[in-house]
Amino acid sequence: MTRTAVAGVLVALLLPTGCQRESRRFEAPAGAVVPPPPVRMSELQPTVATPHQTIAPRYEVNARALAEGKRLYSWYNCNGCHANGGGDKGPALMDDVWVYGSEPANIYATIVEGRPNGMPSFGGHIPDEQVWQLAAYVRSMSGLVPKDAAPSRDDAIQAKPSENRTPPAQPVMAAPASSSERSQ
Amino acid sequence: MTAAAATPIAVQRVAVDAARLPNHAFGHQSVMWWGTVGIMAIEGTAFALTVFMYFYVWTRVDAWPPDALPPELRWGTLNVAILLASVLPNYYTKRAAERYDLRGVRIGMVVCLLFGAAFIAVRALEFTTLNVSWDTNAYGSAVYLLLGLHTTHLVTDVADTAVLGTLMFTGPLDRSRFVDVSENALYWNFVVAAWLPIYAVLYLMPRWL
Amino acid sequence: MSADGSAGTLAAHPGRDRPAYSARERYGGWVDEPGLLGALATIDHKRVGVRFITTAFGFFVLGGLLAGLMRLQLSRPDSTLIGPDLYNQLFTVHGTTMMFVFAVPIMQAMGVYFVPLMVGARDIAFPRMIAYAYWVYLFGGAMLFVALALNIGPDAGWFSYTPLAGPQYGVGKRSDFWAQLITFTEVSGLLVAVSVITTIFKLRAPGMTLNRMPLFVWALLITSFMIVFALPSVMMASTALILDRLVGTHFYNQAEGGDALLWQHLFWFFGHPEVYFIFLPGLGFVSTIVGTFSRRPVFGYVAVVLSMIATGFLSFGLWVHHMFATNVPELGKSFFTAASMVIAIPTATQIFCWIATLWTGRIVLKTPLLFVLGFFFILVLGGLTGIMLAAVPLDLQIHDTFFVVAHLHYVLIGGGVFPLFGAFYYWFPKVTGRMLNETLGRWNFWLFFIGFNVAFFPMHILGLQGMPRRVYTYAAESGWGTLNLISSLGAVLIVVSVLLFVINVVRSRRRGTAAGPDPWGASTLEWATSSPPPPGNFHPQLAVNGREPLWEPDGVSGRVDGLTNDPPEVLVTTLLDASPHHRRAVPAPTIWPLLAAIATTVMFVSSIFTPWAVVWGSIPIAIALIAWFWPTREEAAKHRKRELPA
Amino acid sequence: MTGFAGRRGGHRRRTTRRIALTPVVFPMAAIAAPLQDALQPAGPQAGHIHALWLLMLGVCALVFVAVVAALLVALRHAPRGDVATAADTQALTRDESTVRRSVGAAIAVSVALLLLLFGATVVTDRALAQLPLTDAVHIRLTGHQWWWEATYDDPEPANVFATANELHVPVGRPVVLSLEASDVIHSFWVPNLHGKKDLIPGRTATIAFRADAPGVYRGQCAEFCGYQHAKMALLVIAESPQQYDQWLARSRASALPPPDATAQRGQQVFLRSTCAMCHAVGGTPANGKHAPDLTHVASRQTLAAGALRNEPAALAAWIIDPQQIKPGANMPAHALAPADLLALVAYLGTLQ
Repeated sequence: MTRTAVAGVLVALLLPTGCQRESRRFEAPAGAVVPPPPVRMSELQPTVATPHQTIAPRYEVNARALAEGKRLYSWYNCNGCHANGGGDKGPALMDDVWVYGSEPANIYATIVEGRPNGMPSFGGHIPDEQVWQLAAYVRSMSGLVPKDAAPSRDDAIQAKPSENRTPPAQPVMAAPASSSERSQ
Repeated sequence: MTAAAATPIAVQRVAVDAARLPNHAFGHQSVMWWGTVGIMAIEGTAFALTVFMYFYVWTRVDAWPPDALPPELRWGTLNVAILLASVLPNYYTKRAAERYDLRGVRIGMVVCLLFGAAFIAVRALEFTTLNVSWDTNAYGSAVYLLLGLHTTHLVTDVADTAVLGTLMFTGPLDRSRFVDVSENALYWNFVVAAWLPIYAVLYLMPRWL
Repeated sequence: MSADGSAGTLAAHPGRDRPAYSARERYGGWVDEPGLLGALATIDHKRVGVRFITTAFGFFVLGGLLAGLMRLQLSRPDSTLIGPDLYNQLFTVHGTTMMFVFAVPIMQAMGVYFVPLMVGARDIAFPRMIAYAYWVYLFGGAMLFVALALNIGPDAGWFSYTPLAGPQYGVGKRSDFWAQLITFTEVSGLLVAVSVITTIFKLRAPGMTLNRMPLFVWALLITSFMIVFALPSVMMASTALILDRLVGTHFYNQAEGGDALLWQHLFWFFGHPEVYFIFLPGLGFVSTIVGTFSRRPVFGYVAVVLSMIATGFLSFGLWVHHMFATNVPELGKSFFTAASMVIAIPTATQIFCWIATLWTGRIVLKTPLLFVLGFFFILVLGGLTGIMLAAVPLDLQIHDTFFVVAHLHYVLIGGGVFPLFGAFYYWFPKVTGRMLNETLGRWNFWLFFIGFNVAFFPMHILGLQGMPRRVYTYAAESGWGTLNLISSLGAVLIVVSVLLFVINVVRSRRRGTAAGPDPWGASTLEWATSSPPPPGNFHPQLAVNGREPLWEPDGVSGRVDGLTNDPPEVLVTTLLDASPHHRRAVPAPTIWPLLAAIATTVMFVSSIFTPWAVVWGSIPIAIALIAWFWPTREEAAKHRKRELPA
Repeated sequence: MTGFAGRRGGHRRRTTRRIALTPVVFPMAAIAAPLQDALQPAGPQAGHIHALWLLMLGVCALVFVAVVAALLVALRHAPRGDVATAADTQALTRDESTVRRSVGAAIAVSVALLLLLFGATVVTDRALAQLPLTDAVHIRLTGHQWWWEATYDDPEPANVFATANELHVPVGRPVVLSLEASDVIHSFWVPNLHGKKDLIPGRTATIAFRADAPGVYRGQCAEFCGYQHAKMALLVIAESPQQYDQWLARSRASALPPPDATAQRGQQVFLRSTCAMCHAVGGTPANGKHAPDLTHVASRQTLAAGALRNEPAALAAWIIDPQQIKPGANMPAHALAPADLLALVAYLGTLQ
């Protein structure tokens, strides 16, 4: 009797967060079923139509998507230029400054199309699903995703407080900074 | 008669007449004492294990303390002094309680409370002079866990003293409440006794190891 | 007598259509208010105990159903019925439930109900604490299954090894829920342990010296001491884990001076004794049942007691045998091998003593004894495979395989659950006043016994054939299909058998034959009061003069006068020889333990999401505890009335 | 590995649905299922343990039978009573010396047997520690979620090479594995050759064994390591020294350039799609370090850490959607056009 009551209350409390945060989506994204165009044989990168915003939130609130994004961030060597978010050859990602927009779709476009001053285009090299995961993770670096879904610290040398402890930094738009300014 | 019926085997012979016995007792004869000692055993084990974790980390790194200065001595040492001093009013309170000396208990508990408050204040300063943060490395984590654990006991016992002290002023009272006072004093001795080894680990080990 | 029996029933089950005043008159302050509020406020160790036992059994059924799902998935190779994500949650929650939420709590719950009765006390020590412990336990267990229902079920195994359960690889909040569940069960288990120890040391009936205590009471005493010293270990471990995950400490981060093995040491330093928290009370049940059903005192009382104490000590010296596959120094290994083998001796001693008891006794072959005989068969087998696992080289082959799954179920179900079912059949009449049905009982036993062996024996072979634990599927060409199918079929039998038991309980509670105070002609004090016992247990309390009070001619030396029911008073006796020392008034029923438990639950669950919950969450707890502690004027007045003139 | 027939069929159906692969008939392989059984030792280490097992089994069976027999005799011997039977309270005072003696004897026997078993354990431990390690093969084995990376050490840096999920070892020569983990704890276990050894992040463990009989021995991760703990297998292929040396030579060489147009396109697909982000192929720009080295993938018996047999349809199915086969694995699904997929599979097929 009491147990069911308590269970009820807890369900009510957790239902909104629980499922979305915890779901693990292993199955292939819808794209895989429809045969896509052949792999490009040139480095020229056509502008991709920015997919509509609604996909993004699905990744923002999902712990596994964010964790995957974090893994890929190093696997795909994003830290080669952006370091652990502090920035190096590439701009910092953990601050509030956004050159090409802070919306997931902007980040998606940046990764897929590439940007001047050295950001290569990963279109075709990184599957859509993973680009979205990366975009979500990049936002978590400046605290723009729910704390309860954001990644905790890695089992590695401590570089900076983990994403789930990063205070949100209100995005501000800024002009591209020259690499010299950046490296300070 | 009706009562006797609840125990099917009818017993005529009276083995014990409890009416002649007191309705409370001090020290290890009292049930409260065993409760307090039980809790002390549990928390003592917890302290011991945390110290074990501290030294386990020590075996894993070459320099000690790893990339950090040892905690600064002043506040921690001051706290040793305060705690040792607090043993006296604490002892006085215990004795007063066992004499049912309400006035003595009131004075004693107020003094103990002041000591507790002072200790908590200094403890707050202690946290600022550890020279390490819980997320610096495993050493920092162990230091914070150890100090945090002891602080928790400190705060709970001071709160406990405050409540009991208030009761001593407002009532309602009966003599068995003096047993609670004496057990509360016992628990404070445990908090003191626990602090000395923890102080040695936190403040002296980083300098000796 | 029957009137008192029914009065007891009335107090134990409120809302029956009987006038409450009759009970009030007889038992004064021992009686709860009628109705829901009275039920929520009760601190009667019998009502709380029954709740405790029922709840734990409910979790046993839930955990068993999860196991059923796992057997369903494994019954054929390459099964895609259940994916890895769900399967990992299933076996984690199954293990966590059975170890933390069923086995240990139900053993303690049996203690909460029966220890005061068996030592002839009118109440348990710290009854309000017991009520609080129950509520915390209930909410904690409920939280685990709510989490599972919300797909937040822990999925890193009941042992929750880091780094898999750590901040980087334990994605989401699943392991945090696991860590907090541990904290819940900690709090509950430790409080019950302290209360049981105090009851046994200070509330025994006059004349019940230590060497006259029933063997079950000894078992609970030793278990409670082990709990006091072992549980803090997993408490610190899980606290460090949730700190790593939530605020970025580095206890288990090898890159910052931490170590994954630190977790394993802390966990198994608790985890191995835990097996004996489950096993020792089981031995207590066996001693009780063997004695009663062979119509003689258990042979070798002292040997049995010393064996249990030895087991208690040794169980702290063999945790590393769970870690032989990690690099532990060779010398250490042979020490832990020796310890793990030596611990077989005390158990063997007890088994020989029981066989001797049966041999020289007059056997009454009722269901409780049947379950004990089943215990012999299964536990001995499990113990022997335990010796195999203690040998480092052999352990390297069978560790973490289905061989271990078989072994641990033989030990825990054989050593814990079979005696427990025996105890259910044995004490059901005491708790309800009615007998369980004997025919159903025999079906219950044989189905369980056969089903168990069919389900778990093949796992030994599977393990040797190379099937690791915790796999959600296996390939057809591994050749493990047939044995797995057989095992799954055995599981079906177990389910049926447990179902029969539930039916038996439900039918017998209402329509079972009336038991009377002592249906088995047993010797211990709980049978000296009516079934079910009235509020306050004994009116009057009895003084004893022997180890088997109800068997020996002058086993009961007389009665205790001068204890009032209003305020309800218990007699406090001395530690060793239980001579009367003073009276103690027990507190009145109150709703505050429940409210404190709710506040505690809010804090624990919130702290999964924000560390600050520990700060603001403790304020309502403090308020509840103060209200709980603060005496009322009438209470104080009553106490003053009972004081001796200074 | 005939058991894979049904599963292969499954893949064929899926792939035909996905991409217009004309069903191909594969010859049933004549390889026997690899051994994974602690009871069939194929080397000294597993042999010693097996001997200990037989002793333990014997002694324990004996004890079990004795105890159960004693119990049954007791049940037959003792008279029946009922709950009304007066309890035999004299037993509290009576001197039951016969019973005490027999119980004492039983305990003494148990102690003796335990000492025997303990002795046997120590002896076996010694024997395991004394495996001669002269001219041992040294391999670094790293556990990843959920595959095995093997690096064959060699004094000559150019000769060091990496492979995955498949160890080749020479029969009769000792093998020393140094074990590490890159993420969570795994455990190396090839029952026919030796017991387990854990791979723990931040620590290095070693295990030494020897295969005395040629054959394919299957091992499986034995410490729960996450979603695909069940499908993290590796094969140890024990072969004659000559075969082993040939294999070494083949493995040290980098991949040959693609022989035909299809394979060339396949290589382009490999380099320009996601593959090259994680996988390495010796002799090409692809040098990803996060996934199995594919330089000689075609020469391996299995794919995806033993989850699949290594043949084109299975490979195609794996590339298109690994999550169907190993849900939770780190390899993403790849939306490839049919032609690209065929080319890619063909190219990987040339990496002998």
